[in-house]
Amino acid sequence: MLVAKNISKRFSGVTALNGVNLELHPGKVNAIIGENGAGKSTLMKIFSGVHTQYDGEIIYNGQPVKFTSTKSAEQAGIAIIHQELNLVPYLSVAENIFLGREITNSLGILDKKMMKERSAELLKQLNLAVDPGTKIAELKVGQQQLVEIARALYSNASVIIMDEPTSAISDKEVENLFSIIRKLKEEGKTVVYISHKLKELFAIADRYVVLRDGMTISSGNLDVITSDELIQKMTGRKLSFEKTGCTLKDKQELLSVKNISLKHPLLRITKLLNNISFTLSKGEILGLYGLMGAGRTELMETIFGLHPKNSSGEITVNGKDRKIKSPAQAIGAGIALVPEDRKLQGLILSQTVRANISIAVLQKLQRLGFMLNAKKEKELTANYIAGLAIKTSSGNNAAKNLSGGNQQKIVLAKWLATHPKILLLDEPTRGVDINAKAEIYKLMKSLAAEGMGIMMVSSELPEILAVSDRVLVMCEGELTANIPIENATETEILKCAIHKN
Amino acid sequence: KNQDKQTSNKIAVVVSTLNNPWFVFLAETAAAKAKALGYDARIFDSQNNTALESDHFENIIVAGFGAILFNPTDANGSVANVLKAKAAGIPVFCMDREINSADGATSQILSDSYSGAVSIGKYFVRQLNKKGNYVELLGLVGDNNTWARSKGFHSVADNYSGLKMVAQQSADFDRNKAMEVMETILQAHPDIDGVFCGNDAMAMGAYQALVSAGKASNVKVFGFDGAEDVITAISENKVAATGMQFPKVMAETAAQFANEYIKGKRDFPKKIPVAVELVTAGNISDYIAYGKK
Amino acid sequence: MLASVSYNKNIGRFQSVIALLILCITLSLLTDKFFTTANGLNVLRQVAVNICIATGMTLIVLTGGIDLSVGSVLALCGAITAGLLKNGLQFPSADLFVGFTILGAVLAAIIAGALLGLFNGFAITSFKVPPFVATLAMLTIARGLTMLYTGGHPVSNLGESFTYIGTGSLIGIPVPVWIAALVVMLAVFITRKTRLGRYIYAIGGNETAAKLSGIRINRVKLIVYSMGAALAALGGVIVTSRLDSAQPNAGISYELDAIAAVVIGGTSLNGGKGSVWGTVIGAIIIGVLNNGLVLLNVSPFWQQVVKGGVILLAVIVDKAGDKKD
Amino acid sequence: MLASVSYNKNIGRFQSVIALLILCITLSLLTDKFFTTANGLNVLRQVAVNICIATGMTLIVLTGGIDLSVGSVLALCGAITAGLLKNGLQFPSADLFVGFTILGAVLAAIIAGALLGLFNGFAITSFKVPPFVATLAMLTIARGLTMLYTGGHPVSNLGESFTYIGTGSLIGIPVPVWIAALVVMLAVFITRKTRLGRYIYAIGGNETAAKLSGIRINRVKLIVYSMGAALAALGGVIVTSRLDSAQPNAGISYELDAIAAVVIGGTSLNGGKGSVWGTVIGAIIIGVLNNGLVLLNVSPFWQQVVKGGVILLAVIVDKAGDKKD
Ligand SMILES: Nc1ncnc2c1ncn2[C@@H]1O[C@H](COP(=O)(O)OP(=O)(O)OP(=O)(O)O)[C@@H](O)[C@H]1O
Ligand SMILES: Nc1ncnc2c1ncn2[C@@H]1O[C@H](COP(=O)(O)OP(=O)(O)OP(=O)(O)O)[C@@H](O)[C@H]1O
Ligand SMILES: [Mg+2]
Ligand SMILES: [Mg+2]
Repeated sequence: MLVAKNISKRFSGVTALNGVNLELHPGKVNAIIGENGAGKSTLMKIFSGVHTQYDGEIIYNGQPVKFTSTKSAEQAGIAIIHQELNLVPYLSVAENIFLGREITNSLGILDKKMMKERSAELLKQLNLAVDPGTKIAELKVGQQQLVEIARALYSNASVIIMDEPTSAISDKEVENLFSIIRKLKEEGKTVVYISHKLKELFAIADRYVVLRDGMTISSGNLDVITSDELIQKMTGRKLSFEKTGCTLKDKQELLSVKNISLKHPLLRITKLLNNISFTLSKGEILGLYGLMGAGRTELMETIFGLHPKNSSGEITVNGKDRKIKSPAQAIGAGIALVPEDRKLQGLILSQTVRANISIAVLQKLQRLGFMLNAKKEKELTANYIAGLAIKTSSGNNAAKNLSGGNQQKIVLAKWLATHPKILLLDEPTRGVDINAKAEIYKLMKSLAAEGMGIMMVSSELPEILAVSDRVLVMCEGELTANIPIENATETEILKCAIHKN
Repeated sequence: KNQDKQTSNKIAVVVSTLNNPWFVFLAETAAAKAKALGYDARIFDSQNNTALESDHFENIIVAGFGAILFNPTDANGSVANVLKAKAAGIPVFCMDREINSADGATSQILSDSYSGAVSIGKYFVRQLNKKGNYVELLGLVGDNNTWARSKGFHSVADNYSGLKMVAQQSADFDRNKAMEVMETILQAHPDIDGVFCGNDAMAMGAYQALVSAGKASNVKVFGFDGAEDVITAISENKVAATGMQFPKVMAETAAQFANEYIKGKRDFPKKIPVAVELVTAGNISDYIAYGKK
Repeated sequence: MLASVSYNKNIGRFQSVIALLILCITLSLLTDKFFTTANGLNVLRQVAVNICIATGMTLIVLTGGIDLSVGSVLALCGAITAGLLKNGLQFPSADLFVGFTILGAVLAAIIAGALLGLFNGFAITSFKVPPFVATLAMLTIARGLTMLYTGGHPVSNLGESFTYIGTGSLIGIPVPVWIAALVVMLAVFITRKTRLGRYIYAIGGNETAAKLSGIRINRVKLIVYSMGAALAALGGVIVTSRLDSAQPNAGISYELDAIAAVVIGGTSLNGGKGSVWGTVIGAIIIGVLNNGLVLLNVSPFWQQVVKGGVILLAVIVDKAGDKKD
Repeated sequence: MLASVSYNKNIGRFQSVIALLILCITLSLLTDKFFTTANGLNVLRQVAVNICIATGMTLIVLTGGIDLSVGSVLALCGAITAGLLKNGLQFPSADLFVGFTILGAVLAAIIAGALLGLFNGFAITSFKVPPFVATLAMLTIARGLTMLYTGGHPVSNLGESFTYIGTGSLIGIPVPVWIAALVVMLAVFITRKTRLGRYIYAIGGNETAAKLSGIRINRVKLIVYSMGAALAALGGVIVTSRLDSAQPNAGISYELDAIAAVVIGGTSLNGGKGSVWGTVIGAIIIGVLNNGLVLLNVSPFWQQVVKGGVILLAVIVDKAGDKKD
């Protein structure tokens, strides 16, 4: 049993944890839930020896322990899957799984064959169909997250912490993960599970602990609590989001995409996208579903002008033919893209929240046509920080200091600031808490109401069904369905998403 | 046979550095003379790096040159290279700087930096009337000419208790560095009477520092080499004196010797010292840059 | 963290200032010649060139790049100014001769510099050559061109009025110092008050994110490398004018001094973090150090050892400031 | 992408090999002196030292670091070997004299090198000094120490048997080439077959991830910087032995050649990507270039221009391989 006795943790400026108490039971799946910035990850980083300066006490199997490094925590049998991916891009999948605990033969020489085999097994368990020799850099976020999971599974630890392990993977992979978690449970291991997807929690977790503003609000068994009560505890208030069906009446075409194809960067023959055509109307919210690796991100990126060399096809905006060969041109055409990976593509982590929000609209914040207007910038960013409830000590705080979910909101803010006609969202609510999710949905609705055309990639069916006016489904780089929301059902959508072979 | 024919027509000029006009002049004169004598002459820049120099020698041997007109980077460090060439049957004629090897080079036409500095030292003492504060600007501290000149100068100057060296700094033979170092020295010692510089570039730099400090008229500057700017400066009474070396003479003699060697002559004087002459306002009219009128 | 927050403040990272103060106080205690107006101006005059170069270098380093060619560019452009002033442009074929005014020659040199920088920029943006190699190649090329242009001989005696740029004074302050001050002001303005400045930081911070935000990465880089080289050219003009002579071997290893100033000033070589002010402090630290060592008449043998040691200390003091957990 | 895939393959990135081949073929067509055994060995002998240094540099660069001090370390350790061989260690106070065998002197020099590297490592890991500055400081310090130790004068006439290291041959192949080959083999083994190697790549690829995986970052860095300097020291021994003389200003700007070899070989200066083999190719490209320019009788001034241009081309050919949007 792993127990935290009023743990507190301050960072320059913020108090992340403020006297947290909780117990994590072996043989159970313990869910830690709370809004963005509640302190979940910080607490886990303390359990796993990442943060070594903190107040309070950790008691592990009856013994007070103080981990001095991640190694010491690992040796004590605590493994963690970090919320933010922590893999080495240029090393292979196998090399990453065994990083820091390589298998060597008697002479101290790396036993690559053995490590490849072991990795292959792990990947098989997770149904991840990539060769263990593939470089991480060539995998997509979802695939990378599965590698992270494999890492944690390999160190047969007795406590396994999973900080939003499913944020980047789709239902199919989630199911595999759950069956693995159940196995771990049977083996009597302590599983800590952090997620903003209540559906998952109720499906897999036994106990729950609610954190709010760095404090323990309550804990108990999940089977005796309803999701509404849980949300109430997390947010401190009631909150509801009712599914509104297709709202828009007159369809006025905004974006039209004809026969978009995309060659693989290296294997020129294989196509990542194959003759995709669809249209997006003013005020419409288009949901784009697909299993991991279906090509959704590529589609978004291609529309946004990120693959000028390898792509073909026409894009018309407001009936005008648009040659989009770079993001700059895309933005010029009124298109915005909230990318899939906030850390690598969305944020300049070392810079302030303010600089990140304003970066795409600086030309609108100038005096005399060449001087930046600091005041305007402050106002603009302040609006979005308030509007999206971004949890930060101030606009001057470095983006890297914000919690995962809040970072996502910054990226969103950056693009909303450009007042795009067309908003492309790739997994926009990844790692965002339900409260913020609801806010984002509301926001999307109101933006749509103002005539913006929105296209949202999501791996969460409920989300797709909740906000879309129309659902596109992709599978292996092809568009397999285009369903009006009225007759969209989970089974129908999944059927089109599953690989033919 | 045919091999020999074509090789005997190529002469290599290996010079310690081309980052200093004096050596550029030495190398170009040697090459020019060789060309004049009907050879295909090539210049190699050792960039003050003995290792690079030995690369050059190896390449020269492979490329089959007929003779090497050589300005060594270092008296000892270059010996190995010369012996290598000798072993390959290529004659080496040293210019300006010697190598410490009795039989390595076929002949050495040498500029005697030491005694040149001695005579500058003597003139220096006279000009300062045996008393006063002076500054010495050294060349690259890792360069043997730097020390030959410094030692030669001090062998004289140090005998006069009235002469006090208030600062000894290195300016790497560089005009800009010399100016900046001098500017700073003047902050600490506004009251100096003379500056001895290891070469003319530094002398010009020092002089310019003195000008901007308004001290040019009461501080005497001494250089070494006989470079164009200093010859002009002496005739304008800006610089007191320099040690005139004769790169032209040395280069052309070396080229001439090489020609004779290839033509079959074998006995050459092991060493031909080329005296360094003191150039002052008094005799400036006899001199031009790098030589006599 | 602390640092990254204070970057946008007036004097970059205050630790570098502390390092500088410690250095100055120590020297003042060791010699009474150090803390005088005359010597102060002397130091400033001597760092002016490095400040010009290092300022341009800062912009480049902020984008995550580097420019090793500044020293050679300085030499080449210095030679060009001198050459144009002395011999103008001759076209024997058309027996045409174009003379140059001082301003003309200076502008020509600076434009030449900008073009060399543009060349660096093209290699880096269009051909994806790593900045280190592209500018290393330019280091060699520009030096070679200098030698070819001057034949390895200095170009001297460029005339009273030209030497004013390097040796003159305005209301008691040396002209090079005025020039450096202007350059710094301009760079500070660009980095803190303009879009270009923001883009420079953004590119250094996360190039992908910057690209996705619609920033024209290549254009920004081209501008930055051109500016860097143009400022090196300006440095070349100053050096040439100070010596009343263009030295073919001028500026050798200046890139190290410039980069040292940038890094001592707290700018990260990974880009995205740092400030022009920091660089100015860094350059002054180096200048004061050189000055002090000579004032104390430290033997040339010991100087290098001491210099290295002090630079190390300066940076350690400097780092001591940014605490992290 | 493509590149990153082929990194673990035998010859790093094959594009560098292509660049080298193109270069060699061109030269063979231009002069019959190039493609001969004699000249081949000649080139190899000449690149041996740079290969030693660049190999160490590769390990350092792979961790995301850099070492500018190799040139000075080479000079200092060369001087130490020579000094110990010639004068041994004297302790006048205790009028004690310790003589050194060749092996002893060489080992002493290499150990001295390792210690200098360790010093770099400490500044970088314990005091968080950026590698660029830490090693820049060492560049100056080590040079100064060399001057102090030699008094600015070369140490020469070290004896027949010592010069064998630099000038001798084993079964027709020069000893320096053998040494370089051993060094390369060792480095390849480390990078591809050992934990240390894995960690070097990991740290360069993503230091945080490496740290979270429990890798002792600092220890790895200390090892790598020590190895780098030790190899520079080895280079110093070879150079000294080859000239039968230790030159106080040996190795100046060698760091640039070494880094150029590393980058031309396709190793990224951001760390994490690259290979020792690539570096070897890179070093040979530079060597062949220097050799070819001389064989072709290119004038020294033009040589610099051409050399710069060709290096640029080599890297462009090299990059052409990794195509991306
Ligand atoms: N390194 C850091 N420096 C400064 N503040 C930090 C740092 N890490 C976290 N914080 C702050 O601590 C608080 C808790 O962050 P944490 O990441 O634990 O939240 P979380 O519960 O994981 O949120 P999410 O669900 O979005 O991941 C936040 O306010 C965050 O801004
Ligand atoms: N740079 C790359 N190199 C190799 N394969 C790639 C690369 N980028 C994408 N792919 C492959 O292209 C296919 C489409 O990937 P993409 O990420 O667009 O799908 P997705 O539906 O967005 O999945 P996810 O939900 O993970 O974003 C996947 O098989 C992916 O592995
Ligand atoms: Mg979190
Ligand atoms: Mg995707």
